[in-house]
Amino acid sequence: MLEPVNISLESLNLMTLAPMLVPIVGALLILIIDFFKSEQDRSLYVMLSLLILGIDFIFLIESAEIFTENGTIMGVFDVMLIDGLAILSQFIIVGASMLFIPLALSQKRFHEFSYPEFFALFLFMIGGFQFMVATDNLILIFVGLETASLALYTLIAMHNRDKSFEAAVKYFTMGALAAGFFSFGSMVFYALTGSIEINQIAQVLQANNYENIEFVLIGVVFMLASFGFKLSIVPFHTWAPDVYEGSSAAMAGYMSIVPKIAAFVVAMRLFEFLIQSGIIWLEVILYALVVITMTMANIWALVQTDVKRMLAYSSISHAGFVMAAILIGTTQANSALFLYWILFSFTNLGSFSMLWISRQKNLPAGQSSDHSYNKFAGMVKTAPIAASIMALFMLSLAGLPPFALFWGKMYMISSAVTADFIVLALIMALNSAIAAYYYLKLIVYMFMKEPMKGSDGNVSVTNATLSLKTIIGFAAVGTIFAFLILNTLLEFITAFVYGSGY
Amino acid sequence: MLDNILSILIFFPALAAILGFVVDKNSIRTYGVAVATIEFALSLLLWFFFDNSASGMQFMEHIALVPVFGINYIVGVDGISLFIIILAAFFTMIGIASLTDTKNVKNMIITLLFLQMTMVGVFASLDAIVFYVFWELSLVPMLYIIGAWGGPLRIYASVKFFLYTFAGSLVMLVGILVMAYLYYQTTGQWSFAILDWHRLVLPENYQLWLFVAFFFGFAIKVPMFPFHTWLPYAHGQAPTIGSVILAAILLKMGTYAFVRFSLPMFPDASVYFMFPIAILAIIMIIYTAMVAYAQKDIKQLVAYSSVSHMGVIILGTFALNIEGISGSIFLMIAHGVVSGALFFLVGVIYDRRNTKLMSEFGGLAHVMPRFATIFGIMIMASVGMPLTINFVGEFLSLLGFYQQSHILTIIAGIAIIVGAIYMLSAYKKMFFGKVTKEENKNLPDVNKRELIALVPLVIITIWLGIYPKPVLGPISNSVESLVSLMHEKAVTKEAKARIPNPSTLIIRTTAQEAY
Amino acid sequence: MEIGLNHYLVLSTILFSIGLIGVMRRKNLLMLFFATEILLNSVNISFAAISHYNGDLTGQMFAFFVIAIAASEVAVGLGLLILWHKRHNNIDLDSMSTMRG
Amino acid sequence: MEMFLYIALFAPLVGSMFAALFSAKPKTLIAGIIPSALLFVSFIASSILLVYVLQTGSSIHVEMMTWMATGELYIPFGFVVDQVSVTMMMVVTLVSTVVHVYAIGYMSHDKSFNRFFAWLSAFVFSMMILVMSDNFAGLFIGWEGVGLCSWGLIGFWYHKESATWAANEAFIMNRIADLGMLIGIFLIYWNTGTLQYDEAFAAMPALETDVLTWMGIFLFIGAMGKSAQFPLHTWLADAMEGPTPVSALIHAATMVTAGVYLIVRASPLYDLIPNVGLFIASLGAFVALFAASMALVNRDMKRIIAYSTLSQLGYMFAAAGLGAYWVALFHLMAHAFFKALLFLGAGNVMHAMKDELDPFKMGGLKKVMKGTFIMMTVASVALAGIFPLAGFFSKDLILEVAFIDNHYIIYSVLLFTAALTAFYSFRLVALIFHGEERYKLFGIDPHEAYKFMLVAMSPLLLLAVIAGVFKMTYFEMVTQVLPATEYHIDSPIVYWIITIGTQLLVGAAIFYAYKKYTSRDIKVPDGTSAMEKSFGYKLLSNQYYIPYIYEEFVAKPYGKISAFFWSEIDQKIIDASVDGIAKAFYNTGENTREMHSGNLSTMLKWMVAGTVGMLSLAVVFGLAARHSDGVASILSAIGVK
Repeated sequence: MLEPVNISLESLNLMTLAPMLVPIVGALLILIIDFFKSEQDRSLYVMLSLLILGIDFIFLIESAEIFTENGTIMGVFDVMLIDGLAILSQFIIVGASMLFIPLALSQKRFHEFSYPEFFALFLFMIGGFQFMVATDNLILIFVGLETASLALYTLIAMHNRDKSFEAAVKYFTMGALAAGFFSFGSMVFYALTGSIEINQIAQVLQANNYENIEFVLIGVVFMLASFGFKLSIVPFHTWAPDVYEGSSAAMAGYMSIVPKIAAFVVAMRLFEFLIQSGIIWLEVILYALVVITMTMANIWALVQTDVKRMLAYSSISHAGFVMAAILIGTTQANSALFLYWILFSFTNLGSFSMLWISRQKNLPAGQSSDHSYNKFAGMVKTAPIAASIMALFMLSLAGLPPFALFWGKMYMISSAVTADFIVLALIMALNSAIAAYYYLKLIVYMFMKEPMKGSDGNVSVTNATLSLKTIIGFAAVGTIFAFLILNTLLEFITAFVYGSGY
Repeated sequence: MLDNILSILIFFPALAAILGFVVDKNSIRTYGVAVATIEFALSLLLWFFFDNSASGMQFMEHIALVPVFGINYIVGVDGISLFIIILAAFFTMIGIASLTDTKNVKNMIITLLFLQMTMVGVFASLDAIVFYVFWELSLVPMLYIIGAWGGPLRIYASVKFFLYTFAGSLVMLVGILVMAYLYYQTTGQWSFAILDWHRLVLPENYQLWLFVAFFFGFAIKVPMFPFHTWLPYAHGQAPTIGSVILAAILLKMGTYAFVRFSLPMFPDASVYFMFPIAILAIIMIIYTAMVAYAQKDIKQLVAYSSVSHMGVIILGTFALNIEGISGSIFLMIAHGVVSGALFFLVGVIYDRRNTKLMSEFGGLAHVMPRFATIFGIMIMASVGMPLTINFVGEFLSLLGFYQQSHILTIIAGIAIIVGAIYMLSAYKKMFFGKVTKEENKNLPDVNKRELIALVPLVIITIWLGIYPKPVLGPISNSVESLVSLMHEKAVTKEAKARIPNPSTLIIRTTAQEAY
Repeated sequence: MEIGLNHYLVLSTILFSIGLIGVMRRKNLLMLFFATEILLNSVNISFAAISHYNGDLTGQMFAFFVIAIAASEVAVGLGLLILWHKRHNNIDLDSMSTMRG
Repeated sequence: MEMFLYIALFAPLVGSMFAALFSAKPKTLIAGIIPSALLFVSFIASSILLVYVLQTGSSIHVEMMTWMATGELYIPFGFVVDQVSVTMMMVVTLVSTVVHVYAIGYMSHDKSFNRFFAWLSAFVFSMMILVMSDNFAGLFIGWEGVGLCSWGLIGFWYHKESATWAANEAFIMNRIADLGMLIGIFLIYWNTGTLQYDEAFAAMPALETDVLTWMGIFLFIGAMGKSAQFPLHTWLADAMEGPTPVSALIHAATMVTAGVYLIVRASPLYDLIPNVGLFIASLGAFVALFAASMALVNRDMKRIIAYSTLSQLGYMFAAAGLGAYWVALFHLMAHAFFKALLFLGAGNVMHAMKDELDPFKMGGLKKVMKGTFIMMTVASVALAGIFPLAGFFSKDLILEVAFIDNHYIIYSVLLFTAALTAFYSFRLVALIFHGEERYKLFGIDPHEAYKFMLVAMSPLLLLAVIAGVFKMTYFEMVTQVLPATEYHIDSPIVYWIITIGTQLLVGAAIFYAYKKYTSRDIKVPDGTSAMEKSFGYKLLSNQYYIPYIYEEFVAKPYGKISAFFWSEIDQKIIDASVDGIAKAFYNTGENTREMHSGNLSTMLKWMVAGTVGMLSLAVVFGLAARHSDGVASILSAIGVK
C-alpha cells in the first residue's frame, strides 16, 4: 500500500506559481470571451492583455519584495525556484510584453491581430517563458520552453504571408532539433548524476570531482547547442534572419528580446557552475562562440540591404555580446547581462517599432523586402521627427553615449575588464565600431540621401497610431534618459543577482 | 549663477537647439547668432571670474549620476581648458554669424548648437565617463554636417570620420574602464573622476598598457600619423563651417586629452613613450607638410597643414616640461584660430567660385586685395611668424622639447621650413601672377558677413601674438601644477629625471632683476 | 548475454544519430518531422533505462513529458505543413528559400 | 631718453600703419610723405640717443612689457640702446629715410605706391626691433619680421612670376637659416636659463666649450641665411626682382647685414670659441671671392651690385670671425652708405633706361645723367677702397686685420678680391656711363631722375666720402662694449708697403676695367665671342651652376617626393590599409553570406555541424583530461611544455 500523500499546502508555496498563472488564466479568459462573444475588436484584446500583464507585473513586484526579505524561495515540490534571476528576467519578459502588445493597434489592419487566439497564444507564451526562468528543474524548463516556442511558431505563422509560413516552418523545424538536443543533454546529465535539477547536478558533479569529464562535456555540448539555438549563437543562428524577416516587425522586435532573456537565465543557471569549476574547455568554447557570434553577425549585418534583416543580425551580435557575461561569470557580469538586456529591450523594441510604423500593407513597388534601406532615403525631409528618433535608436544600438545601450555596453565591458578578460573587452569594444557602420548606413540613408522618386512622404509613417507613437515615445525617452535611472537599476539588479548567488 | 556657470555653458546651447525647432526658418539665423553670442558672453564671464593666479580647478560642480559605479557629473575648468572653451564658444558664434546661405539652414544651426554643447562638455568635464559621453556625442553633429552639406564624397568622408574616431575611442573606453578598475582595486571604490585618478600612482607596466589604450583614442582624434587619413577627406568634403569647427575645436580634443589624461595619469609611460611619439610627431610634421605641398586643392592643403601643426602640439605636449606643455596648449588655441580662419578663407573663395582647386585661381591679389591681405596674414601666422599667435605656441613647444632631445627638435624644427614652402607656394599660386581665368576677373572682395568672422580672428591672431600673457599666464599656472604632479607621481628614475620639478625652478616676472 | 544499461544507451544513441542524419538528409518536410520524432523518442529510451537503473521515477517522468511535447510539436508542425501544402502544393524543403543572405 | 627710444622704434610702425590704411587705394602722395617724415623723426630720435650714448657712455635699457612667460622662461619686450645698437639704429634710420624719400620719386608711377610704403616702413620697424632688442627672442622677432617684409617687397610686383618666385625663395632660404637660429636660441636658453643678452653672455664662460661651439654654429647658421652666405646665397641675387629702393635698403644696407650684427652682438660668445670664428672668417673670405667672381661677368646691373654686396658681407664676416667686431661693424656702416648710394644710382639708371638692366645696352650715360654718374662713381671708388673714401678706412682695415692675425691665406684671398671688386665696380661704371651710347640702338630716351631724389641721395654721398673721419670716434664708442683690439702693423715699412701696395693693385684694376670697357669696340654680347664660350665664363655666368643644382637636386626632387608621399604612401598605403580593413570586413561578409542560403536543410546541417564540432572537441578534451599524464608525456616528448 502506498502511503497517503500528506503534504501541507503551505509548504507548497503556491504564491510562487502566481505570476505564471496570471497569463495562463488570462489566456483562457480571452478564449472564453471569444467563445461567448466572438468578433470583438482587437482593441479589447489588446487592453485585456495589457491588464493581465499588469496584474502579472504586480505579482512580480510582490515576489520581488518577498525575495528582498527572505531570499530565494522554492515552491511546489521544490520545482519552482524564485530567485533574483527569475524575478529580474520575468520583469523583463513581462515588461517587454507590455510594450509589445499595444503595437497590435496599428493603422493598417493585419490579419493576426483580429484573432483572439493570437492574444491567448501570446499570453501562453509569456506563461511558458515565466515557467522556464523560474525553475531549475530541467523538465519544467523543457516544458516551459516548448510551450513558449510552440506558441511563438504559431504567432509567427499567423502573420499570414508566404514568408511568415516559411519562417515559422524553419523556426519550428530547427526548434524541434534543438528540443532533441535539449532532451539528449538532459539525459546525459541525468545519466551522470541521477538528477534533473541543476542544483543537484552541480552538487553531484562537484562531489565526484567531474570524474566523467568527457560525458559531462557531451551533455554540455548538447545543452550549448540547444541554447545556442535559442540565443542565436553562431552557427546555430541561421534561423534568426529568416524568421525576423518573415515575421512582422513588431514580432521580430519582441523575439529579439523576450525568448533570449529566458534562454539567458537558463544558460546562466546551467553553465555558470561549470564555468566556476574551471573547465577550460567550456571557457575556450564559450570564448570562441562569443567572439564569433559578435563578429560574424556584425559582418553579415554589414552586407544586408534590408533594415529588418540587418537588425536581425544586429540582434544576433548583441546576443553574442551578452553571452560574454556567461563566460565571465562574475556578479558584475551577470548584473551587466540584465542591465544590458533591459536597456536593449528599450532600444531594440523602439527600433523595430519604427520599422513597424513604416510598414505598408503590401510590398512597395520595386522592392523585394518590406524595409529596404532605400525606403528610408531622405526620411529627414519627409518625416524629420521619425527620422531623428530612428537615428537615436540606431546610435543607441551602436553604443554611442549617452544613449541607453552605451551604459549596458560599458558595464559589460567593465565586467570583462574586472575579470581580467582584457582582450575580450577589446574585441567587444571594437565590435561596436564594426556595428556602427551598418547603423550609420541607415542614418546616412535617412539624413544624407535624397528621397526616392515617387515616395509621397507619408510612406515612412503610414502605420502609425497613437498607441504606436506612445510606445516609441516611451522607448525614445527611455533611450535618452537611461542614465537617470541607471543607478537605481544597477543597485536593484546587483542586489538581486548577488542575492541569488551568481 | 556662477556656481553653475559651467553647466549653463554646456547645456544652454542644447536647450536652445531644442527650442530652435520651433523657430521659423527665416529667423533661425538670428536666433542662432543670438544664442551663440549669449553663450560666448557667458564664456567671457567665466574668464572674467576666473582666478588667474590659481592653478587648480575652478567652478567645480558635482552631481551624482551613478554613484554605485562611481560615475558622477563633475565639471570644472582650469587654465588648460578655459581658453579652449572660450574658443569653442567664439567659433560657434562667428561660424553661425558668417554662415553663408545653405539649404536647410535651420537644421544646420540646430546641429551647430548641439555640437557646441558637446564641445564645451568635453573640455569642462572632469569625469572620464562624462568626458567620454561628450567626446563621442560630438561625432554625431559633425557626421551630419559633413554628410548632409558636404561635397560629392561627403558620405564616404563622414562615415569614415565617424567610424575611425569611434573605433579609436572604443579602445580608449576599455582603457577608461581598466583605469577605473585599477582605482577600484587600490581604493575599494569605483570612481571615474579624473581628479581622483590623478592621485593614483600606478606601476609602470600598467601605465604602459593604459597609455597605449588611451593613445588610440586620442591619436586618431588628433589625428596623428599614421591615423590621419580621415582628416583630409573630412575637411575636403565638409562645408566651410564644418571644417572650421573641426579644425578649430574638435581636433583639439585629442591633444587636450593627452594633457588631461595621459600625462598626469601615466607620467612614467609618457616618458617611456616620449621618443616614439616624438618620432611620430616629427613624421607628422614633415611628412604631412610635404603631402600638403603636393595638394592641388587648397582645402586639402590646409587640412594637411593642420595635421602638420598638430604634430608640433604633440611634440610640445610630450616635452613634459612647463615650457613645452604650456606652449602646446597655447598652440592648440593658436592653431584653432589660425586654421579656423584659413578654412573660413577657403570657404570665402569656394562660395564665389565653387571650386577649391588652386589651378583655377591666380592673381587674386589684383581682384580681391582685402581678401589677399587677410589670407596673407593668416598664412604668415600659420608659418609661425613672430608676433602672431602661432609663433608663441610653436616656439614654446619646440623650446620645451629641446630639453628632451636636441636632434629630434632640430628635425622637428624643419616644420618652419616645410611649412613655409607649401604655404607660400599655395599663396603664390592663388594670389600672385596675372589673372588668367575670365571668371576670376570680377570676383567681389570679402563682404561684411565674411568680415564679421575674419576680422576678429585677425585681431586675435595679432593681439595674442604680441601679448599672450592673459592666456599664457593661466595656462602656465595650471601646467605648473600638472608638471609637479607628474614629477611627484613618477615611479621610475628616468621619469623623475625627465620631468622637471617645478618647485626648484626660478619663475620670474620681470627681467629687471639682472640690471 | 544480458541486456544492460549500456545496451539501451547505445541503442538510444544510434537512434539519435539516425534521427540526426534524417534531419540533415530529408528534403521532405513530413519525413523531416519523422526524423525529429525519432530524435526525441530515442532519448526517451535512455531516460526510461536510466530511470530503471537508478531506481527513481524522474527519468520516466521526463520521458512522459518528452512524449507529450513531441505530440504537441507534431500537432503544430503538421498544422504548418498543411498550411504550406495548401499554398504551394508541395512540402519540399528546397522550395522554401525565398529569404536568404 | 626712454621716450626717444620709443619714438625711434615706433615711428616707423606708425608710418607703416598709416600707409597701410591706404594700401587698397590708388596712389596717395601723403602715404609716402608721412612715413618718410616719421622715419626722419626716428632718425632724429636715434641721433639724440647716439649723442646721449656718446656723451654718457652708458646704455639705455627699457622693458616695455612681458611677451612670453612660462616656467623659467621669461621673455620681455625689452630694448637696449647701447653703443652697438645705436650704430645700427643710425645706419638703419638714415639709410631708410633716404630711401623713403627717394622712393617717393622712384615709385611715383606705380599703382601700388601706398602699399610700398606700408611694407617699407614695416621693414624699418622690424629692423629696429632686430637691432634694439635686448634678448635673442626679440632679435628673432625682428629677424623674421625683416624676412617677412623682404618677402613682401621682393614680391612687390606680384604679377611677375619671377618676382614672386624670388620672394618665396628668399623667404624659404631664410627659413632654413632661421631654424639654425632658433636652435641656437634653444641652446642658449637651456644652458643659461635666459635669453637676455647680458645674462646669457655672463653665464657663458662657465659652460663647456662643446656647448658654446654648438651655440656659435647654430647662431651663425642663422646669420648665414640673412646675410646670404654660401651655400644660402642664391636668394640675394634673385631678390633683385624687387623695386630698387628695396634692394638699396634691404638687400644692401640693412637686412643682409643683420647676420653680421648678430655675430657682433654675440661677440662675448664668439670670443670664447675662436675655432668657430676662424671658420666664419674663412667662409667670409671664400664668399667674398666667390661672389666677386660671379660679379665679374654678370650682365645684370643690379645683380652685379648684389654680388658685390655679398662679397662685402664676406669681408664683414671675415673681420667678425677674426674677432675684429668693431671693424666688421664699421665696414657694415660704411658699406651701408656707399652701397645704398650705388643701388639708388642704379635705380636712377633703370628709370632712365626703362627698366633695362644690361649695362652692355647702356653706355655714355654720363652726359644725360651727370648727378647719377658722379654719385655712382664716388660710391664705386668708395667700394673699391680708394683713399680717402669710406671704403679705404673700413675695407683695408679688414685686410690689415687678417694680416696682423697671421691669417695670410684669408689675407691674400681678401686682397685678391679687393682687386676684383675694383674691377667689376668700374666695369659697371664704364659700361653704363662711358663709351658709346649703345642705348640708342634700342630706341631708349634716358633722362635724369627727379632733383629731389638726387638731393635725397646726397647725405649718402657725403657719408660715403667722409665716413672714414669718424673712425676714431666710432672706435672709442663701440669698444666700450666690444673687444677693443687696435689693429696696427708694428713695422711702419710693412704698413706702408701693404697700404700703398693695395692701393696700387686696386688702382690698376680700376684702370684695367676702364680701359677694357670704355673702348668703342664694346658690343652687346651675343654669346658668340670666344670668351663667352669658355668654360670659366659659363661657370661664372651661371653662378657656378648652384641655382641649377638647387633646382634640379633640391626643389624638383622635393616636389616629386611630396607627390610620391601623397599619391603612393598616403593614399595607396596608409589610407588604403585603413580602407582595406573596412573592406576586409565587408568582403568577409559578402563571401560568407552564402551560409544563409535560406535552405532549411543547410541550416539544419549547420546546427548539427556545430554540435558535432563541439562534440569532437569535447571528446578530445575529455580524453586529454583523463589521460593528462600521458598527454603531458607525449607533449614533453615533442618538446612542448
